[in-house]
Amino acid sequence: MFGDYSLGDLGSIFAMQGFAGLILFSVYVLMALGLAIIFGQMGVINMAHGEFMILGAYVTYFCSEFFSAYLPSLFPGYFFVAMALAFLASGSLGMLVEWALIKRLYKRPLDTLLATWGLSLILQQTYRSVFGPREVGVVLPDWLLGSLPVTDTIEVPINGVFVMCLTALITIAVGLLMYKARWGRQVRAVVQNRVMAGAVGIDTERVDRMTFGLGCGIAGVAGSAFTMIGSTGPTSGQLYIVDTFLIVVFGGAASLFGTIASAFSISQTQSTLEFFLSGSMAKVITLLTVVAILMLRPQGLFTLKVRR
Amino acid sequence: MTTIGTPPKEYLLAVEGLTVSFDGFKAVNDLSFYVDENEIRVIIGPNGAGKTTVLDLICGKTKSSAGSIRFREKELTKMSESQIVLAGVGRKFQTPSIYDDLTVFENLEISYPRGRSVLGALTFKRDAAVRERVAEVAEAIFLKDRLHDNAAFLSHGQKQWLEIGMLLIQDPELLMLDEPVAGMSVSERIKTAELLNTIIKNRSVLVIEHDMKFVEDIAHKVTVLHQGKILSEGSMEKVKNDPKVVEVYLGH
Amino acid sequence: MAGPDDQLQSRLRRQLLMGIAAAPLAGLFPKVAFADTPATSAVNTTGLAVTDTEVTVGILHSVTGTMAISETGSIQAEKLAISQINEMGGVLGRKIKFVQEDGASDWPTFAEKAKKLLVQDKVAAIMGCWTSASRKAVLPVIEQYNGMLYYPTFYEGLEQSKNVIYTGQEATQQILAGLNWVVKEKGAKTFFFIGSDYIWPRTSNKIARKHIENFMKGTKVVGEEYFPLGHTQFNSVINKLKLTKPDVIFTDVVGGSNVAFYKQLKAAGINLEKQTLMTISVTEDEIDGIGGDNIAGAYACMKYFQSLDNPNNKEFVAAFKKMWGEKTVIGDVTQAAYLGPWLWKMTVEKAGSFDIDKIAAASPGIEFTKAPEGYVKIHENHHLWSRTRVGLAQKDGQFKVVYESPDLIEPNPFPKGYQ
Amino acid sequence: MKRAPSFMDLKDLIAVGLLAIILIVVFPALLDGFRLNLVAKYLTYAFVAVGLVLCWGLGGILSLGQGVFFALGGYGMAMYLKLEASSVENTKIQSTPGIPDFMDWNQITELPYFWQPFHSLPLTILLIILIPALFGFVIGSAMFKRRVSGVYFAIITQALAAIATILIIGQQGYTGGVNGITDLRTLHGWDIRTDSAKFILYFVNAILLLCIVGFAMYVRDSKLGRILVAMRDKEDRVRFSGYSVANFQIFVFCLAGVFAAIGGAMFTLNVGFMSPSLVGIVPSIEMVIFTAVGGRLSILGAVYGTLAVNFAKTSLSESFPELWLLGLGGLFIAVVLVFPNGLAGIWRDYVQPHIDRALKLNSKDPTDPAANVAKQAAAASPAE
Repeated sequence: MFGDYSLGDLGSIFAMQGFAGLILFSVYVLMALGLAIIFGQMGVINMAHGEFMILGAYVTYFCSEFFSAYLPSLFPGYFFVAMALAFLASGSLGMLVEWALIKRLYKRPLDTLLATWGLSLILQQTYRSVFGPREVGVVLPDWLLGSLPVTDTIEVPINGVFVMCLTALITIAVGLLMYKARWGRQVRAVVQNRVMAGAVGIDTERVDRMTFGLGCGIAGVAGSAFTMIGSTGPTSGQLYIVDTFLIVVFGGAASLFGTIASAFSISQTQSTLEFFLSGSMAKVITLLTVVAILMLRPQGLFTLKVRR
Repeated sequence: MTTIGTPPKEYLLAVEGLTVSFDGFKAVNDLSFYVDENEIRVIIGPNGAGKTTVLDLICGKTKSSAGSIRFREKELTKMSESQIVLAGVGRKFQTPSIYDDLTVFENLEISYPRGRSVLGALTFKRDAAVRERVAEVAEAIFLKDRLHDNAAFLSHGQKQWLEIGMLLIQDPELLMLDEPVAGMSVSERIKTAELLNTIIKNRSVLVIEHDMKFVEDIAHKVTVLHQGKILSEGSMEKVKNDPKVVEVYLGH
Repeated sequence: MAGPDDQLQSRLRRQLLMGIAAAPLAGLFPKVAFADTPATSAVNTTGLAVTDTEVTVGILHSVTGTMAISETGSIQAEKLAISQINEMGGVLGRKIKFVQEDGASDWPTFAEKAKKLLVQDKVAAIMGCWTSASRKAVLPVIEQYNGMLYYPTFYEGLEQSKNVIYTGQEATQQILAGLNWVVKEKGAKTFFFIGSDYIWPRTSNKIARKHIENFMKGTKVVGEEYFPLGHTQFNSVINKLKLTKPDVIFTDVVGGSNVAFYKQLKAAGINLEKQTLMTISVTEDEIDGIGGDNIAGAYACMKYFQSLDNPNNKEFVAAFKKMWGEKTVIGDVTQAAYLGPWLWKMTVEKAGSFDIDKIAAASPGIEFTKAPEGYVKIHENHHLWSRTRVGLAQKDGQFKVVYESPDLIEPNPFPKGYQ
Repeated sequence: MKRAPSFMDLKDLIAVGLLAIILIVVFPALLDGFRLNLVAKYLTYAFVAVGLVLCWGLGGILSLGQGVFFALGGYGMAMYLKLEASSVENTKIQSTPGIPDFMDWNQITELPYFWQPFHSLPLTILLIILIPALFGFVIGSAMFKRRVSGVYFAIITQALAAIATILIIGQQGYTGGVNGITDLRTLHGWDIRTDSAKFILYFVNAILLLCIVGFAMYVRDSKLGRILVAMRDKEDRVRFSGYSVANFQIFVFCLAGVFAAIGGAMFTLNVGFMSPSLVGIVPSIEMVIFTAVGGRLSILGAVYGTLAVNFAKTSLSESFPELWLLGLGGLFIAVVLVFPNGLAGIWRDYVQPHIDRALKLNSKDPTDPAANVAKQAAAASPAE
């Protein structure tokens, strides 16, 4: 299939294809990060993760409407306000859900799956009743649109760069929080031995609530960022759930680094395959490969071999 | 096979050069020991010495990194857990491992050595032989009156007995017990010792135990483990007087 | 009001028949109305839900699930048409009552609900379905229980039924004129197809490909790509577009994927003012989600745009917005859905009966001069004769009509040479 | 009483008899043809739910991919019916007569090899059983031999459901795509679309379901059933009692898969078509919820749970389509939080005691499996 193209063309295509893969990688990491915290660290299967993302997207939509109506001069910067609000909205909802629902289910991981699936149905219908069944269009500030020409043929989409930077930032922040800060140690202590953690003076309920809220808040930011590249509607969240879970599981649930590595390998596979095959087949083959590898190596890519 | 020479005589269990590492940490390091027919061997050692890991390795729960475990000329390191059981190795866990949702009768029945394949289990009939054997064992483990209660309602000691009973019904040639009297009241402990004394007849037993009184009562030979290696081996008397042992273990 | 002339005609008829000027009062005088209203026993010989004053029809669309996004407009249009018809006195003197069922975006549910409407509610007609899959699920039920379905969506063709009136365009009607136009106006030589992965885009693209390869000179297809429904990552295919540099990107991506596709296209620096893109799947409804900024400059090829400049359409748009709010937009399918109740009313009146067999037989030749899209007429094959238009997407989310086929295009659901 | 915990003791017999009367006498007497056909559709889901009781309730293996098995059965039957409906006679307007219409639309000119066996009805029936069993065996062997369990198994099977949907929709030339396989007419020459055929099919369906329920009870009351429960509690203990845990898991997963496939085949016959909308993640999870509402440990509960949820769905969605999703979501949460043993648990805790008192029925007999299951449920309720 390359016969028709010049060498220069091919070079720039591979460059852009690599970049497309990087964008997909960032998107996957952003989607999976919140879940990696909730599922990987807390063991809760949050099937409503996509709905928390969409909440962030709706918050962004309202910010864009609000700023264009009342503060048009500040419109170029609204996206940052929107992301902060999205984090707060999804995070608070997450804490509420943890308090009302999840905290009763820590010993029954499979039941969290059913309960959060129910939650996702309720959220979807709520979005539909409140925001209407149609998709909403989020207007982006001009600086986020368009692309930076690198050479004549290579152009880099600005929103892609933005997503990549955002992902890097959030990943680093989460990494520091989980592995350097005192709070991260508390989270891990609670995960490993709830009773003991409580006995040494950690407020386990608070840690649980904050962790769940953090995971959901990151989902909200992801949803906010996704308004740049995807659609916002009541059922849009469902599109992400399978991919997200596979990324986290494939990476080895307990490891943030694993999640990133798995997002990288899956996104590169997918975007390379997409170039040679049809989109549908690329998706099927990617998913099948992931499932096949998980069957051979059920613990995922990165896990510590521990003494039981 | 990675055998290191041939042992001088036919042992029931021959462990040679056994090593396992978890992320570089060698929990068991080049360990060799031999267990005779009808021998009662007690493994002692401080916490973290690798005692439970040795049992895990023998029964197949943990896969070894190197070395061999031969049981009646069968290489256990290459067999699955259930094959190892069928070869005649039985194992009791440290914390009582029984089925809470089944009755005592059903707990024992599951260990009855018949109908262990899928089809066998599907067509298994609870005939007179089964009932008799279960009743017999239940009598031995002091649970005759509790046969039809759910195991969840048993006390801690009774759960330990039930698990021992499950092994008894399985009738293994090599029985491995991990701290059989841990967490028991004094009266339970006495009954347990009595129980063990009856069941260790006509088979080899490998026991992990901390209770020195108990060890002295039953051990033919004692192996002391320290940091995954054998520190000392021999009769209780010999081990007790080994200065190395005194230093790391008995000393405090 | 949609049809002042119709209204006038019917008023005149009533005045002639009854000598009463005030049509709305007709319902108050059952005896007098009887003169206008033929006996139920005469117009309903098969036990449909028709009384002396009422006739029941069904509305069957998805209110929940992923398709609710698309089907909402159709429901609104059908309700508007029904209320307008009722204001004019109904059908054969009977007010239309509707039973609404939710297909829930699930094809077996559509079949179940269609059966319920026909068997339990005995509806005289069903306005409904949107996706081909829901129609395929409903079709055997409609045929078995002899119902009448008015189906609004533009679709792939390859179907024809006595029990269905297809008020949207079949694929050849929609596509061919547009392709001819783009080749002539834009001098297009190379095409790249991008579609969602299911029957309508695949069949449409097949027809487009045959047309490009066999019926036009010097044109070819340089790429054809399909993505699962709901797919949101199009960067790879965008790279292929940059590599193959087609004269025309021809798309039939549906649903939420559209939003992702156009946003990513724009972000990748593909300027639709310079790069010709022709879509057969984006109506004003979809632009609502995509954002006018992101799609401005694209061409859409279909039979109706909200901006059509004719008196029928102006009244229709005004009435629609009055009923459903200023912010609502009207797309091709919404307009086609609006035609359903009207076509049924006229057919019933022509046949003088609600009986399905008589309606099916009377349908060919029914003309609707007051259609928002202009004149339409039912063909022997139960599809509509209609014009095809090309619209240029504007930043405000509307289309500017840049081309209109000079003649009505004959529906041809089983096109020879395109199979 | 030292009798073995027998399959079908008096209490079971009464309960199954009651279900049989409801299905075979009460429903046909009370419901019109349309509603009866709806019940038939619901009952096809009950096949899946009964399988899930064994697999998930007893064995602790939660599969979120039962839709795939449902599809294997449903599509198998649909392929046979479609071939029969696509005789050269019926399809002479196509460019290639004699193949299904959707193949013709996709420029396929020859029947694919994997469609060939579905010309024969006996072979079709055989394949409806064998293919899911084989598929379950392959998936099960790969996963259970490597000790994939719990949450991971659930997520992987869910991914399989997603893959199956994309594959079916993407390969529309061979599968009918998103439309599914529609316009099915006759079964071995017998028109399945008529009202009388639907009536007969209802009974075939109900009786088949009762047989499956009986077989499931047999499995539950056999030693295998107890091993499943034991495995759920203490997998290692079972392993060190000499059982190959993986083999039992594979068996019960395959069995649940075959049940689901039979349900799928009956779905196609009763509804008249098969569609990918029954394959994916959402229907697969819905089937789990039918089981959970009925009580995940109760075989009969699964049947009643399926019926109850679907009746609610149909009537609620007829009158308040918006409320339905809220109701369903609330139901999920309520079942998990408040009634972990579903309808069966409510029955056992609130209704059964009254009946027992009234009848002075002695349910204390410990070898009575019904009582055992009840007790297991009581003991197992909070823990997985």
